[in-house]
Amino acid sequence: MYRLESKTVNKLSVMITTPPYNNLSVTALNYVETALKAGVELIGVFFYQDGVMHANTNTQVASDEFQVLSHWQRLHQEYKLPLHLCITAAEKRGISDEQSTQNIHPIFTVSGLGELVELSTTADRMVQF
Amino acid sequence: MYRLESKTVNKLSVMITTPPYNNLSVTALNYVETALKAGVELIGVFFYQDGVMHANTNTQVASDEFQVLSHWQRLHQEYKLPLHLCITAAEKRGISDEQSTQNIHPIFTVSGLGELVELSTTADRMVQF
Amino acid sequence: MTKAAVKTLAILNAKAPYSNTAGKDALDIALIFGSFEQSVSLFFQGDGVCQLISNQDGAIISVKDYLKTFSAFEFYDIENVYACKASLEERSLLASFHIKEVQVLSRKDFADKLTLHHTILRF
Amino acid sequence: MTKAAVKTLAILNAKAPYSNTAGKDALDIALIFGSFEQSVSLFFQGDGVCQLISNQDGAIISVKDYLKTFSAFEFYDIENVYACKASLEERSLLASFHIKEVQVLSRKDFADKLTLHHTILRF
Amino acid sequence: MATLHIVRQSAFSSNDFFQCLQIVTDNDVIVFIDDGCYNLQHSLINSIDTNKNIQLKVIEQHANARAIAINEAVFTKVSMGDLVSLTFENSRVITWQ
Amino acid sequence: MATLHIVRQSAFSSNDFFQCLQIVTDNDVIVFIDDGCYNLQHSLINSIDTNKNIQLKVIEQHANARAIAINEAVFTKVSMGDLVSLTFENSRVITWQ
Repeated sequence: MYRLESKTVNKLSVMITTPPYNNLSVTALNYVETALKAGVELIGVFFYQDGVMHANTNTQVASDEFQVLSHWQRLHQEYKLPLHLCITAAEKRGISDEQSTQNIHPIFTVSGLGELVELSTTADRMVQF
Repeated sequence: MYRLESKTVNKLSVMITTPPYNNLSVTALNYVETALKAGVELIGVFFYQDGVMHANTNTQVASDEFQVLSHWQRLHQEYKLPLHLCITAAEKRGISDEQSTQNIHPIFTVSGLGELVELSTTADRMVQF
Repeated sequence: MTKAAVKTLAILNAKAPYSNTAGKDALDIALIFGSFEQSVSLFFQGDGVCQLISNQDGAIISVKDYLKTFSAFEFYDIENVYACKASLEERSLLASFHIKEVQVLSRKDFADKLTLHHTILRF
Repeated sequence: MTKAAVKTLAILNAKAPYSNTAGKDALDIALIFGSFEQSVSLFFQGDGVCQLISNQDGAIISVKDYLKTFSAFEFYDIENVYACKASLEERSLLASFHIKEVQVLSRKDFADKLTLHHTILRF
Repeated sequence: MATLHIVRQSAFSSNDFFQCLQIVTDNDVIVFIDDGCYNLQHSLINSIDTNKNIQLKVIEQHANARAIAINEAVFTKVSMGDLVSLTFENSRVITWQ
Repeated sequence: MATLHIVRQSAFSSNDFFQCLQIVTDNDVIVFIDDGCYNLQHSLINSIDTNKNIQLKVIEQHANARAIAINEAVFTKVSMGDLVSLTFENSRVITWQ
């Protein structure tokens, strides 16, 4: 397995804009997991545009299809990976943190674009998927 | 305003595949309303792919933006327009008719692709948006 | 054709498999029409022709491979499967398909076959 | 540039306005960076250049016209706005823009300016 | 037996309109709507065989919103009502999106 | 100061890869992933100036899934681990999707 040689420039942040029912998201997840296993310091994943749909607890995926959310859950637990949800983008897509309709998976942190500023200024590289 | 001359070939069905936060949906809505006002017999609108997101009651739209859902509601009431939701596509996008998480607006009929067969074989024209 | 005539559906597939759900969404419609014994024809144009090519394997990239379901066309009496020759050539693709029903048509024949249908959905 | 240097963001706009939310989503990021006093530059390439053209009016098609917000760039200290000359010419578009900050750059200058930035997001 | 083609995408960004032109047949009607209006400036327009009697139309409001000039020698301005009418005046509809 | 270009779309369908090539600079790295793998067969590859020392790479699994042959004289096969590595070996990343 690949391991980073230099430890001086290895802070990474990732933006995800594609929905979970799309194979492009599997690629993004695979990239994120590979980076984590290689010892990259992944300071956070920011979910924007259709990417926010990853956080929806109401989503039903057929049991024989790729369970994207359960993989995020695993990475969140194993690596304490911060998962930031752009709440403005989420609300447009029926995802809400209001008490009556709460449907955001607890592994996600409700965030705004201010968090993106933080991620992009702190990380050495930001990669968009 | 345009009115259909011939009444012999005027059964229409429409498929909507674009999400409500996208201006392409305004075009579709505009087409549907224009057809209804012209006296076209619009036998039903079928929501498929990202189009199913029109039915989500949890969606929050800023008050100064176009309220797509309220327009569907108006057309549904004024013209008894049948609005069919592909439930398989909906479930992939966090829209569900299960009691605990019910978030489908009541103007929509929970349907499957069998309904599409009915719409396409009954209508003289099916138009995809 | 008169109003009472049997309506036929053509599905025009325009996207490559895997990266999005377009091909799968189109296939689901085709199979439903087949199971209701409604006439349905499948057309592949542009990157859509990539759905027909042999030796693909979605499992490598964790896709549940809907292309394997194409082998059920016979069971559903879906016999009309057309590929655009120009699209294949533009992509330097050999006419080696993973199902046997595929007919490769010239641009004009492809257009003529397509426009025999009443309803055309494109994915 | 060393690790401790100030990080700068470039947003590369590639889509026409209105039909989708890409332009608006990019603008929201630009304004947040501006309001946090972070350096942000805007680049327009391909159909993205259509976002800059004068005399557009989203109200005609019921879009809340985010293009009008471009006039707030000055307030947010967003001074670096670049349009790709080749993209404008390919579309037969006159360099008549609805904001005054736009600099039209040759392909090479556009690339050179873009790659001065640490982070590049494309919408 | 003509076909109504509804073109919604810019040919500068995607190849949908190119594919449409591969299929377009004598006496067909092409209506540019949404981002399809950008095609009014695209060189593919010149590739259309004028002997085929293809009608080129554009929804005026969609072009106006985008500040796209309509050359009325080539394109006919239409309304949404006209598009509804064309739906039934032609034998079938293909949406290129 | 090189840039890593991650290309995710087929140039047969969209103009993203064309736009990438407008910007690509000496010593940049282009990695084809997802539907970007279809670009291995696209004529735009031949338009890349060989004097610019542009490295062309492809994620092997993404090409294999699509039954796309890799001409190793032109393209280097890479893994997802290599893509992570390239992220830090280059100064910045642009995703063309």
